[in-house]
Amino acid sequence: MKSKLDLDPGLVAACREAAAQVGRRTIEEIGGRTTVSIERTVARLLGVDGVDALDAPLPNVLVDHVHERGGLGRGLAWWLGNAMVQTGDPPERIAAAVAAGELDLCALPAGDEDAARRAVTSETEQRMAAIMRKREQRVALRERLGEGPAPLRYVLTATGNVYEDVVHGRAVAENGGDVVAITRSTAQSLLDFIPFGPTTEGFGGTFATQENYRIMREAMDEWGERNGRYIRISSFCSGLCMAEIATIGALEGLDNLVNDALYGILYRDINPVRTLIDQRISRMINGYFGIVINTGEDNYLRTADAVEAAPSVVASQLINYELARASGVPDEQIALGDAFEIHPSVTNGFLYEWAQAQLTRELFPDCPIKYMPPTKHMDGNPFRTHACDTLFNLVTIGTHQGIETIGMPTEGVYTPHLADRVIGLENADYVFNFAHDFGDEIEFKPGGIIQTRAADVLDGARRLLEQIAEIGFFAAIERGTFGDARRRIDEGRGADGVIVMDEGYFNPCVEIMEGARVA
Amino acid sequence: MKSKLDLDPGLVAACREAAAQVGRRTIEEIGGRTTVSIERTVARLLGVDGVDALDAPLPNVLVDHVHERGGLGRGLAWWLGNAMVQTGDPPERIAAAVAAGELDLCALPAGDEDAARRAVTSETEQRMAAIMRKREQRVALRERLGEGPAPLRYVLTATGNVYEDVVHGRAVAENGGDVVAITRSTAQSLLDFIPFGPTTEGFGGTFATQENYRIMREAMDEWGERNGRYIRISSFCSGLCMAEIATIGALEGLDNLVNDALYGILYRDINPVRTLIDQRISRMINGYFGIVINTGEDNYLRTADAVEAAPSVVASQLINYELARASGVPDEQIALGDAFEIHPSVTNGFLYEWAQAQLTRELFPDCPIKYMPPTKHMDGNPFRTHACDTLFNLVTIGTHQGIETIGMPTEGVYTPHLADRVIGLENADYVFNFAHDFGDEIEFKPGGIIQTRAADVLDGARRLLEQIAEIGFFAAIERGTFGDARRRIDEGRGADGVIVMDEGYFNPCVEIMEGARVA
Amino acid sequence: MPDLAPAVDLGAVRPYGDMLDDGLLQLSFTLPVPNSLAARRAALDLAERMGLARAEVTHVQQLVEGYTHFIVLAHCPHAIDFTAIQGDGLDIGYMSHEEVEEFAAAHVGRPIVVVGASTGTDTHSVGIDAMLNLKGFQGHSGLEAYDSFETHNLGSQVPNGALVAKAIEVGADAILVSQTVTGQDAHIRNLTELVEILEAEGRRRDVILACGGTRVSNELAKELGYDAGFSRGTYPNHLATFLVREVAARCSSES
Amino acid sequence: MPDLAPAVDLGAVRPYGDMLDDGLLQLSFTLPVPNSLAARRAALDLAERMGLARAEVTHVQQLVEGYTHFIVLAHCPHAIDFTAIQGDGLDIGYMSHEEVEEFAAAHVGRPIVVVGASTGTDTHSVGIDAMLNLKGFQGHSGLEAYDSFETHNLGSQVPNGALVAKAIEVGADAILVSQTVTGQDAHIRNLTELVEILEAEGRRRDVILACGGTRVSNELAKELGYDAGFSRGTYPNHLATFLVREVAARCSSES
Ligand code: B12
Ligand code: B12
Ligand SMILES: Cc1ncc(COP(=O)(O)O)c(C=O)c1O
Ligand SMILES: Cc1ncc(COP(=O)(O)O)c(C=O)c1O
Repeated sequence: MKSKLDLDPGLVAACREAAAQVGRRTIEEIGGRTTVSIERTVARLLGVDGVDALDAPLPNVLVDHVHERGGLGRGLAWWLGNAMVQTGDPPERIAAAVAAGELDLCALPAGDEDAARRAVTSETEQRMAAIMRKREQRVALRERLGEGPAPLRYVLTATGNVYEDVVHGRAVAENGGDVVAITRSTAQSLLDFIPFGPTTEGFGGTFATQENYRIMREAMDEWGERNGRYIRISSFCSGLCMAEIATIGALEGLDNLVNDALYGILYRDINPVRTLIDQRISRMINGYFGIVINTGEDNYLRTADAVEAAPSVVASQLINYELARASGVPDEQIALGDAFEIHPSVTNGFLYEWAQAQLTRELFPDCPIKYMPPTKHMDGNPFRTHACDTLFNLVTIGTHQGIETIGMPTEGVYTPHLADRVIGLENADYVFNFAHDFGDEIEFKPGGIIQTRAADVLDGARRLLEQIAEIGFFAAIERGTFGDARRRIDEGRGADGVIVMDEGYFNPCVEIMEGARVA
Repeated sequence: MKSKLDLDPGLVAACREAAAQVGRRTIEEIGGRTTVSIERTVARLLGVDGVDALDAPLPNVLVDHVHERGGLGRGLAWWLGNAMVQTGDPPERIAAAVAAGELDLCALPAGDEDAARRAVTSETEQRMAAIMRKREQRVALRERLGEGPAPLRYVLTATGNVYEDVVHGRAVAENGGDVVAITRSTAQSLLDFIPFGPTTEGFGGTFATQENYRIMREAMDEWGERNGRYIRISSFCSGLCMAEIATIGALEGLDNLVNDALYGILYRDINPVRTLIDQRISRMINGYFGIVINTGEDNYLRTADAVEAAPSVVASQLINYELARASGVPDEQIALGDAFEIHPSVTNGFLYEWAQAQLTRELFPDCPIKYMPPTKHMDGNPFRTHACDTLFNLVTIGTHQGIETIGMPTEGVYTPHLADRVIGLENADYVFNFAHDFGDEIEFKPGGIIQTRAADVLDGARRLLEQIAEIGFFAAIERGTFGDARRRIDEGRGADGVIVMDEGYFNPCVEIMEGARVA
Repeated sequence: MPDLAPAVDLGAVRPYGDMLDDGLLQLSFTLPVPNSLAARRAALDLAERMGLARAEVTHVQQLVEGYTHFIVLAHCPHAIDFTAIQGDGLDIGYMSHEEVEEFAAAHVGRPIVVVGASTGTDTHSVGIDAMLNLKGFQGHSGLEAYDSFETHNLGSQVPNGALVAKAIEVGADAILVSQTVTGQDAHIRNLTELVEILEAEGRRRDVILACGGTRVSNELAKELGYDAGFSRGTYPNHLATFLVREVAARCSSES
Repeated sequence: MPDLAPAVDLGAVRPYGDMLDDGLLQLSFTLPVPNSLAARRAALDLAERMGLARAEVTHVQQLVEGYTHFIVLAHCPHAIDFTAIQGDGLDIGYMSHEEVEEFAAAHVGRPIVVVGASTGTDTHSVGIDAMLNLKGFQGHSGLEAYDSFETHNLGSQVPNGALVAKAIEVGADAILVSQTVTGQDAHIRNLTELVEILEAEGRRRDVILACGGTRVSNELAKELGYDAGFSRGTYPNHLATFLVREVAARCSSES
């Protein structure tokens, strides 16, 4: 695709270089530590699931058990491997025994280190290979049924009741939706565990549980088979359980997952170090199992002004891209976030939106890009919102965004009712078809408003990135660079779940995933 | 403005040449005849107004009186002039006497022909000069108060009650509307007279009466003074009283008038000859008194398919332009009709709409163009209509249309409720501002879908025009060229109101207006 | 999968906003009062008068001084027994063009004569043309294309009297009338006038009388004394199904 | 010009669609029934149950099998006596920032202490920030900028208990709470919990309790036991006017 914006290649290169520096430095800064959530992920990938008598998830029981005993610095895997060798039991049985108070992992004799490692690694390999086989079947299914043409139409369900979510999901599919996202009950981000089983009571969303994912997956596969079109499922990784949700997502055949530590930092007051460590592993898992990640730059524009904050969005996209690549996520699985959030009363706001959307597209030609509808300035007038959504849809199709979250007329009031979803989808349907090739049909006036705006934003991003490269990502967050929110490196929820790795720390999942990348 | 469509100048010239031929031939074909309505116009311009004891308008009484006596071939003016000389009374008093049965114009002794002519001509000159002075004051008012920026936002009121129309008109003005159009009660087109006085009961519209015009004019002037923005008034000329409505429009300070004989022919089954003669004079009056005419090509797309019928719209615009010019209407007063009526499910329909709108713009750079919203395919879903209106608004601002009829979300159901008008105006407001310079910012891919479509439509128009030039306008109408409707030259309502002019036929108004053009 | 969504109780159906039985619905209306907190209260009171619960103004806007527009979200406690309505036999199956022809051949055995028009001052002819003309509507041919029908389409702006006269002249089985303009209830007045003319002439029983139009419904038609009414979404075969069944029924009841 | 539009009778106000007293309003809702003529009938019956007349389905659409959406146009015969509501003193005049300061100086004479937060699991802080922070909202500075107020903004995701504890700690005159997420009535549960905690601690009478949020209304707030509720469109001076008057009233009634 020929550049429509006539971007300065030197400027682009400078941005990428600064972002790469930020990425490298950030990864270094979070190195040498694991988190309780990552260790629970190890348990989950070894097949540990279910809850104890007090409804505590067994992965939590196991990890807390070791943590209380001060052993988490070696990694849960080591203790499990040792227990497997010592007891001859598989991980599930060991977990059950620990939960029942019948087994103390740290009190078991420490056997041969290599044997323990081998045992747990080979078990992990088998389990992960099994998941991978299911993933491959899923890819085959997706190819067999086929998907709607890009942009994929992404819709969030939020009834709080997974069975009602299925009703909404079917309506979404029926009306051309391609991705059904299960939003979570409010503040699930803050839970340092994943609830268990099917749930029917959530606020502003339905709990992300493995069973809820399974239920929606089954329903959408059924619809897909009956109607000859594959329906994707998505949900949210962000929060205190990033890597674990990545895991249950892989287990239950999710296709996309919102995955952005910054959301937790800025809007849920989660400790920056904790969640960036979690993000690193959760993205690894998403990348490995072929799940597309959606990043959350759109959120910044909900608390900062979209015209002014545009460079911060581009800067964040470039950093997020680096961090995702470093976790082994391939370009086609990186759906960077962007949003149509300029105030509707800004003269020529449409031109700025087009410039920004096109800029994102040209900077990341192989990433799908997840484009979000206007929400911040939407009020109780559904017609006003619908008109904004129409122009939003036009920019989406005109700039070839990969995924579009469908805007709904009641955006400013409540999470959409069933009918609102259909109204939103119809709008997208109309515009995507009626203006199908408009983007390819037009060129921009050289040096005009659009090209100038894109160049300005890119230059702003460069300045920001160079500054961040200098002071570091954490310092930048502390200074309110993103979304006008300031967060300190040593504050926030979940900080106590960060554990410094001991000499002998060992994580077979990460080794397998990193091994696969080298190969 | 540089051409964006890269039109073939030869093709454009061929179109104009054929259209000019059609215009000339049509004017010739309707020559030598007058109509009862034109003669009533003479009476009106001489100040005859009011009704008789049976509620018949005095202009009708006068003209019928002469017609019954077989004298209309000489023109009403002659008889009036003679009566003025013979009785020494002014036209109003003569009309009253005729209505009272006290005077028989045709039984009066025929005095000196020149004296009669002079009397009635000088009276007409004075009356028309008085109207012209009021028009000049109006232009001054318009300039003093100022108007909203182009495109002018045009809204039709249709409550049936002129006083309620005023409420709607004020809401329109309050929400950014620039032109308030009084639609008529259904089938007023078919009335061979203009109802008299203020009216409060109409169906689908409010009767076009001089008093209703006055009431709305006063209300909008009052609003304009209070708010510092001039509000235009519009209504409909088409039907059996084209020239008379043009006259009362001039008297009451209207700014725009829908003026298209084809509407009457195709959709009201009015005799083609009758209404084209009427149109000629009514346009003369509109042109003379500075009223902008709106032509009705949009209507064709409501009964024919917009993709296929596009060339007929362009052909009609070119013919309408010729006919308007021949009546002395200057370019800036010719608002040719166009509409956004391609079915919303047509792939790339938006591109075709843009091509067509831009084509109209480039063919008539100095005409305002009246652009109409989607109506034909609008259904009961107000959100669907609103989305279509959003893209329509974008094409309007992007192609610099001069006047936009505002689309309303309930278009497919009823004439808009008060709230619908505001919703429609808000949509236009949003798009016109948010995408203000988008049209100037983009260029079209050479030889792309848009340029190709424009070239195809223009070529289709050329073929059509050449054919019409050959067979004549009346034959073309007979063959269903416009709006898929076929109408014969010798059929239709009002044919009996066409009168062959006698040798001594005489029309002082036409002479004055034509004289002004020569001067 | 076993459907675990809370099961709908068709005996007591309520609006479904976000989930079953939340009863959520939306009202929009304008009140001729100035925008104020008192106006908001008036809007809520109005919802209460409709028996709605927990009404909430989600949008309020002045249209022009003295006129305020509201969008109100409310819970509807009223429930409808859908099972009772379902039993009403409203949803009849329509025959296709071919099926109509076969049925007519078997049960009528002569062309059914219909006369149609868009009447009064209404110039909207697309609806009646869609029903009667060969071209039909969205790929479904009109009655003119049916062997079992003889059609007379008088076009638009036809006075009711002229329509009745034509029906008498050709011995029509059915009179079909289209109405589009509804401003100030123009359609109701006009449709009523037609019935009155027919009754005055003592001909109402002799013909099947059906009407149609964007805002005509079967309910409205019956109320006005018509045998049936057809709205948006009607295809010629729907009309044909109705007519052929009705004529057949009348034939058999006559014999 | 003399206004000859039919005069509005404020004693009996009805919806205004196209003209005075036409009573036209629009309903939209989904019924969990399959798209059918029976469904249309059910929709009309529902309107009838609301006391509406001449209901008409102007749009019907299947959302997914078994769920049908309707838009219904109807005439509302209910009329509201607006004059009675107008007398309720709902529409109070708000003081400007300066007026508040003067009034406080004259009638309170000490800083009014307020503690605010977005509570429970709600992370939407823009609303409470708009009220309290210096920056304020759309060019109107928040209470932090007022000499007459001492503000404590605890931010978002604040447990109700923590908010009450802070209020007690600083001896707050008013507790201000913001709620945005309303899914499954989260806001109602959360606002209710706060009142319960305050009452359990025997502190409800000691403080002015106000809440706000996109879907909070004064009506709802009062129902839940708050002194006032503020919705979309609130500026800090509105809140300040309410607080300063309320504190002044309490001061004078105490003395
Ligand atoms: C085309 C059109 C015109 C054309 C009509 C040309 C013609 N020869 O028919 C023209 C341009 C002339 C026109 C003029 C006017 N129009 Co007009 N027009 C429309 C438009 C765009 C489409 C109508 C249409 O053709 N629909 C397609 C047909 C197929 O649908 P249908 O009629 O509903 O028919 C279907 C069913 O209802 C049913 N059906 C219909 N009739 C019958 C009969 C029988 C027996 C049966 C069984 C079934 C049946 O079957 C059909 C197929 O499913 C509508 C807007 C809209 N989107 O509806 C406005 C609309 C109908 N017009 C309107 C108005 C007000 C006018 C004017 C009065 C405006 C004015 N004051 O200047 C004028 C004058 C017309 C008049 N007095 O009659 C209003 C009517 C408002 C109202 N409800 O009162 C509308 C709704 C636009 C609006 N929102 O303002 N119009
Ligand atoms: C910004 C925003 C966010 C930001 C919040 C950042 C932050 N730090 O505040 C982020 C991105 C984090 C976010 C996240 C979510 N959001 Co959010 N978000 C919004 C958004 C776009 C704007 C809200 C806003 O800032 N409004 C501007 C302020 C100024 O308006 P306001 O709050 O109404 O305040 C005014 C008045 O109400 C009043 N007021 C408010 N509080 C108080 C208090 C007092 C004492 C007084 C006197 C007055 C007062 O004064 C203010 C000024 O006039 C809205 C959509 C919208 N357009 O409303 C969705 C919206 C509120 N979010 C929504 C949801 C569901 C969520 C999520 C739960 C989604 C999910 N499941 O993932 C998450 C999680 C949040 C959670 N659990 O709390 C829904 C809520 C639906 C509902 N009614 O239940 C909305 C409506 C979007 C939607 N349609 O789905 N969101
Ligand atoms: C990036 C990101 N993650 C997560 C969430 C959901 O967060 P929570 O579960 O906290 O409601 C959102 C919602 O906006 C988001 O944008
Ligand atoms: C060109 C033209 N003239 C006149 C009218 C109004 O006609 P009538 O008075 O017949 O309703 C219309 C309405 O669409 C029109 O388009």
